Amino acid sequence: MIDKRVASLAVAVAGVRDGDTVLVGGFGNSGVPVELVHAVLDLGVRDLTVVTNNAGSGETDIAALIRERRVRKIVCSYPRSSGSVWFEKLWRAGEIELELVPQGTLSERMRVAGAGLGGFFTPAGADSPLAEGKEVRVIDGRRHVFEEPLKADVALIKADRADRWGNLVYHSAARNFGPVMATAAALTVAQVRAFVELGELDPETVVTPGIFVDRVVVA
Amino acid sequence: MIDKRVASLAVAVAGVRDGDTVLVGGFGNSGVPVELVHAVLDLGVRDLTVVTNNAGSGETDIAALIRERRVRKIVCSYPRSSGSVWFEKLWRAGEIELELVPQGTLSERMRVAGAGLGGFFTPAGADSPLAEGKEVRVIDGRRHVFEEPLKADVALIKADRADRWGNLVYHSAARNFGPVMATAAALTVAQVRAFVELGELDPETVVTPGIFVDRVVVA
Amino acid sequence: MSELASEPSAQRLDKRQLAARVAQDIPDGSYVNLGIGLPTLVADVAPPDREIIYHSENGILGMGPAPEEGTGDPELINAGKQPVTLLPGGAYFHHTDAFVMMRGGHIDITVLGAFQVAANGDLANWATDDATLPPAVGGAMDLAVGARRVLVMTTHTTRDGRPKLLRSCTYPLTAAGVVDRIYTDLAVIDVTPDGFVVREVVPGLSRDELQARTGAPLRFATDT
Amino acid sequence: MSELASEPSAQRLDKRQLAARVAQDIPDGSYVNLGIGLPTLVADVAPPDREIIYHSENGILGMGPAPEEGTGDPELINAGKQPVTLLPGGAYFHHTDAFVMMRGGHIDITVLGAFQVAANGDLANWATDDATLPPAVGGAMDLAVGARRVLVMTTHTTRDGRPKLLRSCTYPLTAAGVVDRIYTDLAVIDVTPDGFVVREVVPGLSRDELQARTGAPLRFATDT
Repeated sequence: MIDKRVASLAVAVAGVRDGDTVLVGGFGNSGVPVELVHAVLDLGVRDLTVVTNNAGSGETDIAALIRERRVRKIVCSYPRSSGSVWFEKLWRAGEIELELVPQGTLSERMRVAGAGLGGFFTPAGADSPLAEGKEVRVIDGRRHVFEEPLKADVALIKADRADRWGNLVYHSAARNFGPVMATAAALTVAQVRAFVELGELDPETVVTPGIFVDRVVVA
Repeated sequence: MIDKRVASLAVAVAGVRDGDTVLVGGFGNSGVPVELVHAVLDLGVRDLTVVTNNAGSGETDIAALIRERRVRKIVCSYPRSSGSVWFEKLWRAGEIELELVPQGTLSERMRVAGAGLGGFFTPAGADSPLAEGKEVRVIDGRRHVFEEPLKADVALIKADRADRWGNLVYHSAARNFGPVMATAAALTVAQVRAFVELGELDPETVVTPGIFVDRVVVA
Repeated sequence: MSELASEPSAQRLDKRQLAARVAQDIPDGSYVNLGIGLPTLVADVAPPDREIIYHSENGILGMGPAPEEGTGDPELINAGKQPVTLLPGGAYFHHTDAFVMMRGGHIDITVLGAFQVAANGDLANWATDDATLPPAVGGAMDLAVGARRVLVMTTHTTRDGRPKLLRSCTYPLTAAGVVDRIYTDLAVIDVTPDGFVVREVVPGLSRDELQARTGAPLRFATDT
Repeated sequence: MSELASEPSAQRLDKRQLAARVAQDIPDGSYVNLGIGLPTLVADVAPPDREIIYHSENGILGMGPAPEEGTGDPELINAGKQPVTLLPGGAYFHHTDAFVMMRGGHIDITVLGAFQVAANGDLANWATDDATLPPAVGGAMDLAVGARRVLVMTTHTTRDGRPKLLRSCTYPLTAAGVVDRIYTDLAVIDVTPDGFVVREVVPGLSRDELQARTGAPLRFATDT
């Protein structure tokens, strides 16, 4: 029998290791799997590459991981915000590496990783310094840059409800990166508000089918 | 005020022209926009390039378009079925061109067209004769073939319900190619079972947001 | 399968037995895509105590058996265009997402039919050399490159007795080096870096008789 | 906007007036993405008789105004991370789909802020030459290349009085040749194959005065 529900946050993140690439859902403070990130913090793992849209703010979740020097490198589109104090501090000190990726490219690189594709050409960023060192090709009269799949060891995401097969539905704009990150990691863990019985989620409205999800935990 | 509802099938397909590339939803007999295809047949347009998974069966819809010599070329993954009599007849006579595309590649080529990307590398078909004449690149130790966006003039799809903004929900496996085709055409027309008032569709469960849809008609 | 008429002692598997033999190797909890034709039988004979989630390329996870006559949803069909049902916990999604699952390594096991399989794992299952038929490929190439484990289910030889397991395929490839294991009416054979390795043979068929029906050298697991 | 203190007769637009001028050019029924900062104001002053569907990169179509204090959904925010609401007919979707809309030519109009705009339509709005700030790009590049019409909304000059409209950008580009029209506190200016063409100037500002604040030659539409 399939049962992806786990009883604790500690079990949910078991197996995350030093050096892992970890996708973390969320956009600003919307949809961030705060409790899962704290569980990873508690694991004590280091040298993480964290892929997420923003670089954390304040003292919690991603910012806490950065503050505690667990993050070797961050891959994101917008690391700068009023509260991104810890990222900026370590970045200025040269203690954290930044790979800046246009937001649509970030999302699409994870998608092609999850889709088993080898990469894609996008016009976004092709005229900018972010294309330096990358293959540029003129397609249909427009410059495009080649972008590679971005595959991860772990994805931590936040959804609203889950069943034991791992089917997920989300809540409003907290959906953001969750569905694509779920496809791109070897281990996908979702924290949810509540579990529901198998069959309670309308099959027409499941957003992330359970095939992309390995563990679900209530938090 | 936005109102994408139209009163008749004739109005729904107005503007389809000789030589157009037309995406037609459906997989087997599931999700085929039969009435819209018949409305295009009634228009009398010729030299169409039809992109669809199968090549029609029996005497209706796509098969009828083929029988009436309206289709110059068909782009599909599986043109052969027990009922694909008209396609096979014209294909043997050299009267219709076939571009065979692996099913996942067919779907993805429309997706990248709708997504404003310049193309992608896929391992599907890279070891087969379907890769002949195309760029092949070894990525991560595996052969990949470069595939181009497939953009169209018109998409004809079938959904279950629509509102005046063009938001769509589908019915069971009739969803198939509808959502991706809606993104890839200059003019997207959906036939639906019923109209609903704006706000009746749960925003969490809209499958095709209205931004991808130009006209909806009940059929 | 008239090719076996000359070996009456060989207890070759019929279609249902072959399907059951494949099903035996599909673990509880697997995500499985069954190719059209013969492989579809696997779902009918899978052990009832295993929870297996069947995927269909047209946007279904959690496919159930055929509906009772007259009760089906006409839009709810499998890849072979036959009516099916949806189990509790199932989900619908669009075609592009269905192929994310197939090509992206999310399907644990696919069971495919074959025209030919080569000793290096090359698979030919979409086109023959018959130029009078239009070519058709469907989702076979995406599945073959993308599923974690590719099982082939086929008669050991063609209707006119020619081997389907070969040194190299003569028909156009579906994908190169992808097949993990082959289940035929005569044997279960792994594709290994050393070529075909036979795991099981039906009772009443000698090694030499199996080799005679096979177009590439066979090794036998019990020898190693 | 202290740079205008020396021209007391120029009736420069304040932020709200500038937003209203932009809104005037957004037709009924448009799909619109407003960049963070100044452009967000456009939604607040759009003519109420027009139905405009606002898109946000984090997966929203049909965004409505900010919620009343204390009533908002904390997860429902716009690209600038401010609380918003959803109108009837709105929809949620995931990030990848949001960028299909942005990059794929489905957004009719985007209104973006700018550090610099060149006479050939080049846009620089994501990075300056300040190396003490980490770079940040967000969705600007996808929007700039993908929206059907790119409008820039900005002060005509920097805080210290340097022109933002230039012969060519000195800051790193967001995208080349994408800007269609520029709305500033002093003028409305089209980007054409012949460079900048002024459509409107605020009352009290002469052509020479506008040219003096602009880093590239201006032509005037009323001359053509």
